[in-house]
Amino acid sequence: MSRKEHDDGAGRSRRRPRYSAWSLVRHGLGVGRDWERAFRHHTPRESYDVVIVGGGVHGLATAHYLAVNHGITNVAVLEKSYIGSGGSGRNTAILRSNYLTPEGVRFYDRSVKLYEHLAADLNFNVMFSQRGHMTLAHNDSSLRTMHWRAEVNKLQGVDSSVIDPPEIKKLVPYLDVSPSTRYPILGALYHPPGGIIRHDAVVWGYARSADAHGVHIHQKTEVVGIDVVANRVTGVRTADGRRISAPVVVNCTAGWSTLISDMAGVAMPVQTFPLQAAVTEPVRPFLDTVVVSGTLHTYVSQTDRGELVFGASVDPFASYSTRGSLDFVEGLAGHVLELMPALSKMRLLRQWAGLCDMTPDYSPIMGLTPVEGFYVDVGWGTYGFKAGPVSGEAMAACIANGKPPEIIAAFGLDRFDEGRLVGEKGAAAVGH
Amino acid sequence: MSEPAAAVSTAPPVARTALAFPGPRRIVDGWELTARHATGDLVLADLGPLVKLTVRGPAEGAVRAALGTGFGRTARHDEGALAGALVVGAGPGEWLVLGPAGTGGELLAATRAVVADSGEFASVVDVTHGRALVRLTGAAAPALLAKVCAIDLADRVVPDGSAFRSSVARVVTDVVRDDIRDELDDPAGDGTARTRSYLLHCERSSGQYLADALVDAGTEYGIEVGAPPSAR
Amino acid sequence: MTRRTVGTGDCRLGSRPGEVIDRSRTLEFRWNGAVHRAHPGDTIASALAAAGVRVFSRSYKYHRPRGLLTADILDPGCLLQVGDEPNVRGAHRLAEAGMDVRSQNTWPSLRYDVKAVNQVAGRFLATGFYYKTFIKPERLWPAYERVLRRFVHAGEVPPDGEQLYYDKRYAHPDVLVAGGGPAGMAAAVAAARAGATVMLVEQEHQLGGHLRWGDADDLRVRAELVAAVEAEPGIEVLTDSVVAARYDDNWLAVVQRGLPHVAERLVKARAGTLVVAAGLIERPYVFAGNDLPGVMLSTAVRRLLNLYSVRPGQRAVVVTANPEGDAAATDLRAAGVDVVEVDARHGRTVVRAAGRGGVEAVELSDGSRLDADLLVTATGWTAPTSLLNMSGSNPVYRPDAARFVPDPAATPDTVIAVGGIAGDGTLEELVAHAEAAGREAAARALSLAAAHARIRPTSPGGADAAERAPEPVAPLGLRRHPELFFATPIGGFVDMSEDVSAKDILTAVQEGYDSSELVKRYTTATMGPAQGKLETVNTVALVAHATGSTIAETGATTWRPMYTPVTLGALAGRRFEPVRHSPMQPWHEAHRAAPLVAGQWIRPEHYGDPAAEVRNVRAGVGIIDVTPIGKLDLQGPDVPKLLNLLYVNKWSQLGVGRVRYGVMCADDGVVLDDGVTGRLGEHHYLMSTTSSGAGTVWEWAENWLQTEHPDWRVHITPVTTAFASINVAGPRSRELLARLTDVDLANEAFGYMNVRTGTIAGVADCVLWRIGFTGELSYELHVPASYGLHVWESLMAAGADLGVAPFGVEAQRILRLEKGHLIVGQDTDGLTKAYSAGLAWAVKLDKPDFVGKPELQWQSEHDDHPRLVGLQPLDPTVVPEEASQIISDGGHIVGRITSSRMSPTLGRSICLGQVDAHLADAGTRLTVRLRDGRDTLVEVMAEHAHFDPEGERQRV
Amino acid sequence: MMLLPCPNCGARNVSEFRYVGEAKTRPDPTTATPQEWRRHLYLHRNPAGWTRETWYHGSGCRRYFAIERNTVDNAVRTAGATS
Repeated sequence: MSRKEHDDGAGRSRRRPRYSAWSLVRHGLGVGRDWERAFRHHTPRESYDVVIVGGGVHGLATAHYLAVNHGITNVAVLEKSYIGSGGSGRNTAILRSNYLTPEGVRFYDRSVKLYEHLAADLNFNVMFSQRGHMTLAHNDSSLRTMHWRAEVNKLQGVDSSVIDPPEIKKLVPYLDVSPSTRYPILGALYHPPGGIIRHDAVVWGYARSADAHGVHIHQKTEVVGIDVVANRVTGVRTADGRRISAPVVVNCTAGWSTLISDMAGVAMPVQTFPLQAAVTEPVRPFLDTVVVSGTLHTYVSQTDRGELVFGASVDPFASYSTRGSLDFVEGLAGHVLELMPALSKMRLLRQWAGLCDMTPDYSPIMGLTPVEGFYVDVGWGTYGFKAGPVSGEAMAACIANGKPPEIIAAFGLDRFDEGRLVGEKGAAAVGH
Repeated sequence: MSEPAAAVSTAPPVARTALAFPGPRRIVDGWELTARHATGDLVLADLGPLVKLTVRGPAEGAVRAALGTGFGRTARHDEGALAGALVVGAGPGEWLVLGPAGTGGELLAATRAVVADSGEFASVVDVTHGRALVRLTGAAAPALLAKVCAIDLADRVVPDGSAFRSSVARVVTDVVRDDIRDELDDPAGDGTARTRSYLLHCERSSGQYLADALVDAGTEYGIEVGAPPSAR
Repeated sequence: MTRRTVGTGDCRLGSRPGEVIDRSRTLEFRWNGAVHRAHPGDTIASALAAAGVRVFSRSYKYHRPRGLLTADILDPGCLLQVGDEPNVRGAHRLAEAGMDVRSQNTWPSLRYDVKAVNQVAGRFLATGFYYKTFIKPERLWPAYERVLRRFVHAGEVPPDGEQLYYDKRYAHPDVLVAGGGPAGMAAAVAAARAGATVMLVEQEHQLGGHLRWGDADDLRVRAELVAAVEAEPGIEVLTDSVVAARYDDNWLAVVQRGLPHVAERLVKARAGTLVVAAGLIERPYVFAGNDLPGVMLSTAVRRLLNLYSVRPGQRAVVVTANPEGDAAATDLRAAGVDVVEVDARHGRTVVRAAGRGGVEAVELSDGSRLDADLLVTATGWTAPTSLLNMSGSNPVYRPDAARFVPDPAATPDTVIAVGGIAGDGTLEELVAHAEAAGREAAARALSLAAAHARIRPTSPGGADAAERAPEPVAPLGLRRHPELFFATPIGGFVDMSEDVSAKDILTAVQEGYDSSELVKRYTTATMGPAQGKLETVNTVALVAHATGSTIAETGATTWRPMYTPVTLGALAGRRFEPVRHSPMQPWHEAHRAAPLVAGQWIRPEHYGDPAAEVRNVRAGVGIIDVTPIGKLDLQGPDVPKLLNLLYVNKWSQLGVGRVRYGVMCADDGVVLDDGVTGRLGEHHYLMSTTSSGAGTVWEWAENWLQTEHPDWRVHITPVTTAFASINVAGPRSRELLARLTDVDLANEAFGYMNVRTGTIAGVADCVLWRIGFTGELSYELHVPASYGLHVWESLMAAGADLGVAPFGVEAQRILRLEKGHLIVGQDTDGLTKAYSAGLAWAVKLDKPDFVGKPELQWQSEHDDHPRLVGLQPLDPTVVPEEASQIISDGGHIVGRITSSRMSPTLGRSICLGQVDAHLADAGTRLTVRLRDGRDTLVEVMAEHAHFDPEGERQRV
Repeated sequence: MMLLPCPNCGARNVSEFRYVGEAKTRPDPTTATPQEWRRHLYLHRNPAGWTRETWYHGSGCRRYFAIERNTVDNAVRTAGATS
């Protein structure tokens, strides 16, 4: 990846002091200046080359790669709240690439590869912990699906295999692998490159880099309208009454993707569902692997702070409410204790919810739309965070070249009209 | 119809309800049941052998009139074609007719006749063998049910003679409030002394699980499993 | 470690009027190995404090010694390990005999903690240091991470901890009052007197709130209110319990503790009205050294003095900005403590506490320095508005009162705030307001109950109460309070649990993390066990200071459930996981069938040797329990219309006594289910579905009937378990069955794909279908379920000489694969349309409509869809595992094996598989990648069936 | 947990019901073009606000019915039986 120097004379970009242990020591000793702002405030310009709606990992990564890979820096990211306030800050930060379809595996594998070097690329430690990812199978048919995924993964060069209960027990001693449980563990899909990451850090790292390359990040700037003239995007309008003109507008939102697309007159095969998550108080580390059970709708990992982070499948009905439910935490706790009975005295600290835009085939919608200049990077279901870097890279290429790159060719909006759905739905409903 | 090719004699048929509790069992009128007698204040009794019919028809009309009740309420028929039957309004246009064990043929015929006479599009299905039926009796019954059922069982919501369908320990169950008149222990002497009692009716294969869940929830109230305190 | 016994201590005062300890009894527990004494009623912390213990823990990042700050459940310095339970709130949990209490995450001891070296390194561990270091070299990050994980600050859960019994129940109070202080009690009594049923929930061990540690008047009022509560039979009181969360429509999670035989009980309460009476939380003050043991809030001091009769220090400085702080000074003096009062209402305040391991001296803003071992602050209050947040109401900041208060306009009518959360006043005013609120809460709840009763069929008599519009409750006023959050913006800790300092907040803002949410995420302030109840307002004040905006503009972060952390055990409770059994289950268990969990059903997978079971069916006769097969009773003249709509094939011509196989698709053409349906009478049909599809198909059919065709005269009754279903299969099945039934089984009388009813083994009303999933002559018997075991045993007895044997699901899978029958969901997936499944023969596009028709029409006109084909490996000993991928020369995936087995009948491996259209012709050879990485060749067959493709065996 | 007003049974916990989806009209299968058909299958209005939708009371009366629900705050109002 080439890191270009941007200096357009207008002072838009700048060299940023690098983060390192040495910089920390200098600051600790009071030597040198205060820390610089990681991202700055700007007055919005009247026009940009590209306006990105949504300041989450997708929008910010798209901005970063537009600048870094394509030299396109006259870019604004418009975020209605604070950066990372949507799905990027509400997910359970699990990364993996052990998908079911070849196109899915290729795509997410590229994402994991980008994540592996993201800290160095962004000079920001995103704390990617490749501790391994395990999906439990409790019945024949899910075990068969695990084998299916493993075989597809292997053919794509992704490290993934099905392991048996003794191996599972060795990796996660707290799991009850006895055959007499209500949901016996018959095997698991084990995926060593999977793991967890500090999700906020990914957002901040991309924001800091995009900002350094001259991208304007406007927080608390809500888009309320998209102007389309003769089937061409001409700009956006914001809640504070501004009109910002741009020949390219990219919808990088999650939870609101239909609302934004509706502004451009593009209907979306998307339905929005809350996805809940919860975290416990910390305990001493005992769980080194991400554990997922599709049958029990549960996934669990332990952060470096010692907290257990839980998630499940999306709520049973469509909604934009993020208030959460007791049903969710009751079911979650029951299922976690089904898997790991020793945890009954741990305490649940907090629950929250994010919004997921579900598509009919559980695959995203990326690329061009019938409205010229209006691009979408939406429909991420429960997989959006995993795809942040590769989506940014691919969307940047798509915008720079005016056509989708091969890696996202299967994910076009037109596939629904043409009946070419992607087969990711064949996997278990919970595939985290 | 031709003669069977080589008929062999088999033991007389024995019917089993959905429930099997540990301990001695006995056969009563062709049904194998627990031989335990419950004497405590909170009793779970297996009423599996009762005849159970579902009737479907217009929610309002001749069928409803003949059955004597609508959705959410019950009617006990003391006379007439359905004498001895308890009719439960199980759903809009859906009834559950419960009759004494062994009356299957007559009750089915009588109910079919009621339906036929109505001139309405209605149907009757015998689900005697397809459902589990238990009776939970005792003052602590509502407290027990409050552990497994989200419906408010207060008198103002579920009075005697009413019925609803909901989830009980995650099994879809018809719950019928059918208090038992205490003829021997009736201080006022006017027939008002009653003991709380509920019928619970669910799909057969979940019956044992449901009964186990009730017994578990009732342990702190001293629940006993056995023959019903008042035969019905 | 030396074992010594510590008395109840040097710091225990003489008996006091409001104390909650029982001095007549003493119990012993262990603290870091040493035996301590406590009185019943003591918390762990109060018992230790009475013994002079000041340090209870070490802090998260810097391992600084920490003591009591709030002396209640929120205390960040007093999280302890009790036996196998981590993170116990030592200032709330009552001491019990035999408890093994330890400080958490200290090594080698609480006193000499090696990681305290972090204090020296602290200046380099400033906010965000994780993000700025360990970036390169990348390969070392995993090692760094392991070190980081060693620094986790918490208790531990052993893998073999004691399993406790947790319980749940539902409750339906008209009014639920969260908080049992004076306002909560007054509201509860008023609501009960107005005819409402009330649940009153108090987190602490006694009712009374702050009155408990008040003066004689407070204690008198408390006694009166408690007596009034106890006199109301309509009030259920739960102490040591907490309303952990409020969800939509006043669905409340109440965790009840202190019960006999039950560790905890989750009460799920649907309340008509929620009265929030959570009181006020005293806010810590931020200054240098504010985390030293010996720095306490005024409420902590008064709890220790007046509830537990513990003297918290000898020489105290009391920084007070309110009457409660003044009262703390008075209480301290009365307990014989030297007290210097610093009146913060007049600009004087503390800027630093100094000392090693505890407060030794205090520096004030005027530059003076006082020797002290106790520094008490009373600088303001935080309204714990969590339950109101969860109701959709965000609090608003009032600078005159120096706190966030609820916004009544944004609060739903079903929620009312009373007491300190709602505002200020004299005790009389607070009680009067709460009484008015309690009456209104009752009126609203009874009105709501009346509205519900109107549409509820069980209570046809209608409601006893009238519906009425909510009336407002006159609001409480607010008392002026100076805005006191931090002494200087660079000294002290904002979040003690997370070791976040004031300076960290300023640094974060300076770096661009300049909103409350970003600061929270960047610094982790407010993310610890107290979830911001102590920390949020000070954090917001610092952010406002750093950004040059007001606290109101900056705004607080959102409080989410749980109000107080809740154990997973309580949330899980008794787990309801329904399982289903067939009537023959006792026989299967007695004959050691291997259980197979199939959804809710537990089924016999095999009885020891599935291959032998297969051979027995092919050669003689076997019986299998297929009770879980879905069965729907269909009645009415319009049943054929429904069948024609749901199935892709035609049903109009099905005669009475006939059965037919049918396939259902969804409206996108994807195969949904399959099964046979038989016509029992003129208007009477029995439909069968797959076992897993039984519920789905029933609801699916009802959906079409109820929403699209309500005029069709069809009644559907699910009868899956009304019948025990037994398949009798094999060339000798007729011979066996003939011994038990009055039905004429001759081929001419009862041919293939016919249905009869009759008596089997003396059981009347049995349904016999002559069909076969196994490919053999076979009869599927549907027996009234109560007699299932009888018929099964009769078959086994009657067929003993024929070699009848049971077979399980595994043998059936092999038999059907030999016959090439597909299994929906295994040989098809979520995108497989009918033509891809090889079901072209069944699809009748000349029907005017059926579910899925437009997509199937499309598929029939396009030839590019994958195909389900029979496959045989060239090497008959190789069984390509199910899910093995079929690959092209270039390594691309062109299909997969969906089913495979070694066929005991053919002595070779057989498969079904999905392959791309151009590779589906018979004779095509394909490469399969096996699990071990080897490749093997398979050949596409002309038929799905590997055995008896003409189907002659089932027609005999 | 929100309450859902079943027109037959009264207010019940939402966990007793199955969400079916936005109320949609099935196009005439004999005349719909493939594109029209797929838009019927796949497109949703998905509004942030009031929407008319179908639910099934699986643990109660086992009837399908329509309600109007605000997807922002889950407020519900009755819309009568589906017909």
